Amino acid sequence: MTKLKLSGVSKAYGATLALRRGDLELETGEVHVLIGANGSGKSTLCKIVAGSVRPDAGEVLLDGQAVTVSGPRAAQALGIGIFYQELSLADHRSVAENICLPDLPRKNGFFVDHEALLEKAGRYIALFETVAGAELNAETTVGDLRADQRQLVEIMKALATEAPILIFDEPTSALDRAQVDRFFEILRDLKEDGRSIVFISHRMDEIFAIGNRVTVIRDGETVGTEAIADTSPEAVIRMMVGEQETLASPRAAPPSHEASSNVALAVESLTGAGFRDVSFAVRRGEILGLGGLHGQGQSALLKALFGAPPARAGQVVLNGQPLRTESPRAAIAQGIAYVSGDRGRDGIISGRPILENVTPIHALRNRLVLARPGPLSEKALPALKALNTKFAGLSHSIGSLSGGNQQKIVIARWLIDKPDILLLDDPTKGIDLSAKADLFALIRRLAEEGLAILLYSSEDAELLNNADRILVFNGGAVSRELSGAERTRYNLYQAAYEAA
Amino acid sequence: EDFKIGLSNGWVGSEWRTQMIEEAEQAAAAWKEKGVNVEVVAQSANVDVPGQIAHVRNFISQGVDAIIINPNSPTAFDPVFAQAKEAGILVIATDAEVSSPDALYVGIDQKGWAMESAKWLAETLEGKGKVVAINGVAGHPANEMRVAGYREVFGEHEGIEIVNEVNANWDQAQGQQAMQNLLATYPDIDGVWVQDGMAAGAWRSIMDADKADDIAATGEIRKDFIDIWTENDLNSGASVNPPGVMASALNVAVLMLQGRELKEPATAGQYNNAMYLPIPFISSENLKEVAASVEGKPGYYSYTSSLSIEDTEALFK
Amino acid sequence: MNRVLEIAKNPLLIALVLIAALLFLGNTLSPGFASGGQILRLLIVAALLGIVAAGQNLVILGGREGIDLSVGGVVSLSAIVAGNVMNGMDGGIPLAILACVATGALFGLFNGLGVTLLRIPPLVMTLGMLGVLQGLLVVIRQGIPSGRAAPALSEFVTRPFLLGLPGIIWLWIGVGLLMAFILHRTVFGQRIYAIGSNEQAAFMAGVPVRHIRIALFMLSGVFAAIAGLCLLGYSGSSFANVGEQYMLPSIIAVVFGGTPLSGGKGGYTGTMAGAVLLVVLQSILTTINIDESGRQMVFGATLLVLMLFYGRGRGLRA
Amino acid sequence: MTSISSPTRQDSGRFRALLGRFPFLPALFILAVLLVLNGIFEPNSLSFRSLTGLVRTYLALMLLAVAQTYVVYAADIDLSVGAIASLVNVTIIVLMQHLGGGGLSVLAALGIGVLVGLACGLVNGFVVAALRLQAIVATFATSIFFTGLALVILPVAGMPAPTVFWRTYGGTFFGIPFVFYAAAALAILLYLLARTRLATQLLAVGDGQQAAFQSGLPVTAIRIGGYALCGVFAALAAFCITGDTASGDPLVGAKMTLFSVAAVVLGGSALSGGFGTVAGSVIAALIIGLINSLVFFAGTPSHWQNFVQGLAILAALMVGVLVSRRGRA
Ligand SMILES: Nc1ncnc2c1ncn2[C@@H]1O[C@H](COP(=O)(O)OP(=O)(O)OP(=O)(O)O)[C@@H](O)[C@H]1O
Ligand SMILES: Nc1ncnc2c1ncn2[C@@H]1O[C@H](COP(=O)(O)OP(=O)(O)OP(=O)(O)O)[C@@H](O)[C@H]1O
Ligand SMILES: [Mg+2]
Ligand SMILES: [Mg+2]
Repeated sequence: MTKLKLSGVSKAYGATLALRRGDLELETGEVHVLIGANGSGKSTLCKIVAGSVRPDAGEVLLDGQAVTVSGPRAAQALGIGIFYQELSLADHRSVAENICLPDLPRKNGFFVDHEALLEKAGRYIALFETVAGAELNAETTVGDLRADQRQLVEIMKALATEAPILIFDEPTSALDRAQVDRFFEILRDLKEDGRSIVFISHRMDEIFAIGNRVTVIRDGETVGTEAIADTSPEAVIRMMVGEQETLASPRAAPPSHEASSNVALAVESLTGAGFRDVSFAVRRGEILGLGGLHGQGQSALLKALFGAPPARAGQVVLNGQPLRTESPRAAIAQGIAYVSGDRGRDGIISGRPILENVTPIHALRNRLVLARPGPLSEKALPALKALNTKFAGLSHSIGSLSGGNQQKIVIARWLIDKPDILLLDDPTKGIDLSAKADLFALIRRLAEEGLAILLYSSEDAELLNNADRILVFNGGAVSRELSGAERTRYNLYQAAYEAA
Repeated sequence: EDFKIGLSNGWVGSEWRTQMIEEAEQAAAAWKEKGVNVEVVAQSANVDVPGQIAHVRNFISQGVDAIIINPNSPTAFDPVFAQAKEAGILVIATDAEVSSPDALYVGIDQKGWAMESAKWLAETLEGKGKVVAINGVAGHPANEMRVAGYREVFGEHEGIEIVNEVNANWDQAQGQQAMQNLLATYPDIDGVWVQDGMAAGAWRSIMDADKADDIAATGEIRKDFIDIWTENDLNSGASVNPPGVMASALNVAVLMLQGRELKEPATAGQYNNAMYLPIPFISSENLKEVAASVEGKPGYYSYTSSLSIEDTEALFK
Repeated sequence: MNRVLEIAKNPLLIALVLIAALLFLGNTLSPGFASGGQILRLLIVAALLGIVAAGQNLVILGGREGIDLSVGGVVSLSAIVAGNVMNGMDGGIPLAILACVATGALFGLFNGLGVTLLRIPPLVMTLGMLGVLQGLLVVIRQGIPSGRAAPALSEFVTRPFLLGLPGIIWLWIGVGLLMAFILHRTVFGQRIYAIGSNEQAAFMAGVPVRHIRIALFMLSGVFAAIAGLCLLGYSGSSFANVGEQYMLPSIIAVVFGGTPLSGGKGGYTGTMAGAVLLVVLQSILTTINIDESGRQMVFGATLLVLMLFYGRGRGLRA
Repeated sequence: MTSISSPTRQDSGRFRALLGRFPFLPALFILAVLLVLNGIFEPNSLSFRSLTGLVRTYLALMLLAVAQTYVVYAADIDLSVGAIASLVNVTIIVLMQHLGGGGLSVLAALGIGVLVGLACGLVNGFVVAALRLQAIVATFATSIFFTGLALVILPVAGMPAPTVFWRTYGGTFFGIPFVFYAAAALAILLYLLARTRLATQLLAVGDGQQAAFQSGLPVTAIRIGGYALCGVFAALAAFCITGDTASGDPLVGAKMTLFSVAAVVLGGSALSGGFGTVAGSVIAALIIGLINSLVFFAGTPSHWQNFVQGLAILAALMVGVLVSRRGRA
């Protein structure tokens, strides 16, 4: 039975056509996967259903009836619950209040019924008890939680709506394996229950693990829907990218660079917030992977090398010289580059032209005083081209680009003046598959040109395919180093879960 | 004899106020020669009305013998003055009248002050002409009394028409801007009635527009204006509200604390509790003497006068 | 059609149209209002406000709820310092300029340090600083010799200087050009926008966030101080609280110029028009013969209506 | 997932947790210190009568600070609270005068006063939340409008309040001054309001409007609710002003607006919204009062007083911000 049907839904933001023709049929009791490249319009489509975006055209049918979703409240009344990709949490409120925020239990008309609040929230927190971490309880302030825990709270909040239709827009991007597994168990229960679920993820394995059907969106248009059972990852990817290009198959074990024993960066007993006593060395031309479960110190280490904030103790030697990492500014001056996966927070300068977003590092390293658009454009264009960035003009606002292209801009800014060390902190978070392939090809090329690269990725496949060696982190320390033939998924998991 | 007198000033946004406190402090020192020890404690800072009520409460806590206040509101102090009186404290308001029956007002009559200069203006214009007025803060009691004063006088002169009245909040620059706007829209005005520091601003606009010879306007009592007045031979006249009023009030307070009684009880004014001090007037006639008396003073110094101890004693039995 | 709407939403254009409309209205209500001489005099007043608003604009552009409530205090202080230093003599002008700039920069530095090192919200820091400045005014007024402006300074502000325009208008044009240059043609300007729109990202891109923010507050102090100096020239003598009237109007001029208080967007050209708009509006109200209560109600309501034209916040539903 | 923690971090963690729960603790500490200092310099200032006087005088600012806090909860600000208080002050004075000044007329006037405050709050809420104008400038504009209105109602300060009104406010019942009953009632009211859905929703909106909207909260209505609450408390503040001053003054509240903002910050609430308590603001209002008296009692020369007060308030603001931030950083 068709629970929800969208036909010909469209949405434009100013000149950007975010969604041209969104079609979707959601059955009762299915997990319906939505997949598409970055900026293909998935989130826009979800937000239209959830009422937080006003569609320009198109029709929404609920149980066969045409409805207008006039806002998030109306959506909730119609039985639609949603997990937002960018989360919708109130940082200073407690977990319980956040879970129940859409409909705080009331007492005597005006007051919050505290017992009911705790009781209701408790039910949803209990669902993730085993994987959420001890700090996550009803009274915890959400702002004190880690990214994965916050994502769990957003999941609980969506579940607490008890809505027959649940939309999950990339709910697993910050979760670790165990958390994802638990979440999928819950999804299966819900499915049994007869709920209709929309699920978005860029991780192919997840899609095939949980989905019943998959709908592919390309450039804002629904391309087609297939039963998961009748399709394959390759087929889905082909639908996503269209006919233009075939995706490079995952790289076989990358060549080892043992030969050039030219150490670029040596780290000795580095200790800081979130990691301790880390030692390693990276050679020029080498891609050193950082692996392990979430939040085991990988990101913190990379940030510390970049000076944001610096480590508390230990030594870092760059090209034989001690490295000063008191601030990103100092790190940049010494030839270190850092790309964060959290581009909204650490990367893009929103509302500013693309040009200004590409050139800040160039201006800094060359101590520029004047910002002359002509010469700067000449520097920016090759870097953007190297990444196949799609943009209309350098003077356009960066906000006019899709997430993936924004991330390319953030990476491009490091390519104008070549750094010595490239720190990649989950650089492909939220990047679509073809962009990912481009990016890793480029990274490998940079390594071959003599850069030393540190790569942290939350996706095991990425690490295994691209890193020459992998340091597995556990509890803030390196628990094992995998190199050569040891680099297998099995070893990675074993090292990661050893003490956890 | 030892007396402790509290001085309260709730606004420090003008030099006139600081001069007022200084003169009162000097007046207190002068009593020493008479063998009377007058200790003054002053609270002088920008506060709102509740903040100034707190001034009075602080004085009560300290157990002063008298409070002299330049009040931020005419009526707001009734309850707290009643408490001061209960505590046996003499309360005198100065510069702005208060409605409290428990207090005495020693200062000039603001309405009379305005009438003096309005009369000068009306006479200078020979009873006819177009006049604009630039006032202080709308709703402020002193301002409203002054407005009532000039309106009364101009009302008595058939030929005088008030074409516009604006508020420039006792701010010299705003007075200058207001005058500038008025000159543009009423190019044919004959007179300007303007108060205090705004007069300096207004005159500046008048001079900028080269109309100093065609327009008569009231002036003010700061030394820097008196200098300009003298240098440019302006057609101006100014009623004086001397910053010495608080010093006068202090002298009255000391005598009352000594148990002396006024010859004529203070019953003037709308609240029947006022004792009005004389209002000096500056016009071209006495400008030279005034200029001489402020010679060597800083630009912000206001021409002043106060009752000396002897003058004050003469008012008592 | 879209393009037309886009252009019509340009704050500069809105302000210019509104200014023209107000001048027309003013001239209808009281003939002579829009005469050349009067417009020039209004521009002098607008220039004073506009120069204060330049600093305000920079601080607001820098984001993180940037705002400078202490400008009024700095204007007053600078006018008094300048009056004291030049003491009515032309020879003292250079020294007075130096003293003013130093004063403004010093208090801007305090604001900047409080905001960056101690991370006090700018509204709070500058509000507190305003209180300190007001107190300081009382203290330093004790026993200063004189507060007269030098004749040359007054001439510069009020008399035609070049091509019939007073010097202060040329100064203002200069400030406008300087601001445009800083904001659009220097790396410093790009960095101002960068910290205004995403401070964290700017920090990660090596922008010296704190130094820039401190510089913005110092510039705000300096612009306010220059305005204080000019105000001394305008009014001829310094007096207490001369700058009080600039605190909130400088913010309104910036908002009317299309720079939202959230920062990272906007520029100074609009602010200049915003300053003129505000001054014209105020002066129309002065010339209309109604009660002050009526003037205030009309002024308040007009401000609200005008704000409807400018950068209203985005709707929650996209 | 072993967490790395040392004993000192746990201590500071406990301190943080305490501050997170009671962000007004630093303010309370400052208040205590100020009381002691006041007592040292002027023992009489701690007498029952003086303390009563302190509460009587500053109850208005406390209420105004509370009013401001509710809008700050939602990351808004209201620069018109002082003007609203003035408007309500003149409205009730004029009404009481017209209705004869009896007990019933006083009550009727107070009722209308609350409605006037509410109406002003709704106007602010409408222009800020519904019309989406920027709060600082929009409420500055409405403050000018409200002041104009107050001047229409009572063109010049004056007009006494009926005796029954201010005698009640300044009076004593069963040996306890009225203002202490009022303060107790305020405490209960604030306690109840803290448990309302609106309070939680305001804080959630302050944490992030877009997120709150997407969660299904009626953001515009909630913000208007905050302004309405603010208007009502500004009206209550006006009652206290009227009780303490026994008269009408169309400009009486003007200077209190910025003090109310200062009190909110000093009390540990974040101007960026989402975090704070009304208790802190109440304490902070007293702190501002005590700073002013302390500067005087300590014997500061008159022309230095404003400067020292300014410095002390700036310092207190800094402490308020710095310490309260540790509670949520
Ligand atoms: N608020 C907005 N304003 C302007 N453009 C927007 C806005 N939100 C999305 N877009 C644009 O709409 C297009 C579709 O965005 P959307 O977020 O739906 O993509 P998506 O499929 O969810 O991508 P991703 O996988 O990166 O999350 C993109 O080009 C994006 O830049
Ligand atoms: N460890 C950090 N991680 C993320 N953001 C930070 C960190 N430290 C500082 N920031 C952000 O950057 C801003 C400025 O940082 P900082 O003051 O260190 O730069 P700066 O002193 O101006 O630079 P420099 O010392 O190179 O001149 C801070 O206000 C804060 O918002
Ligand atoms: Mg998306
Ligand atoms: Mg994504």
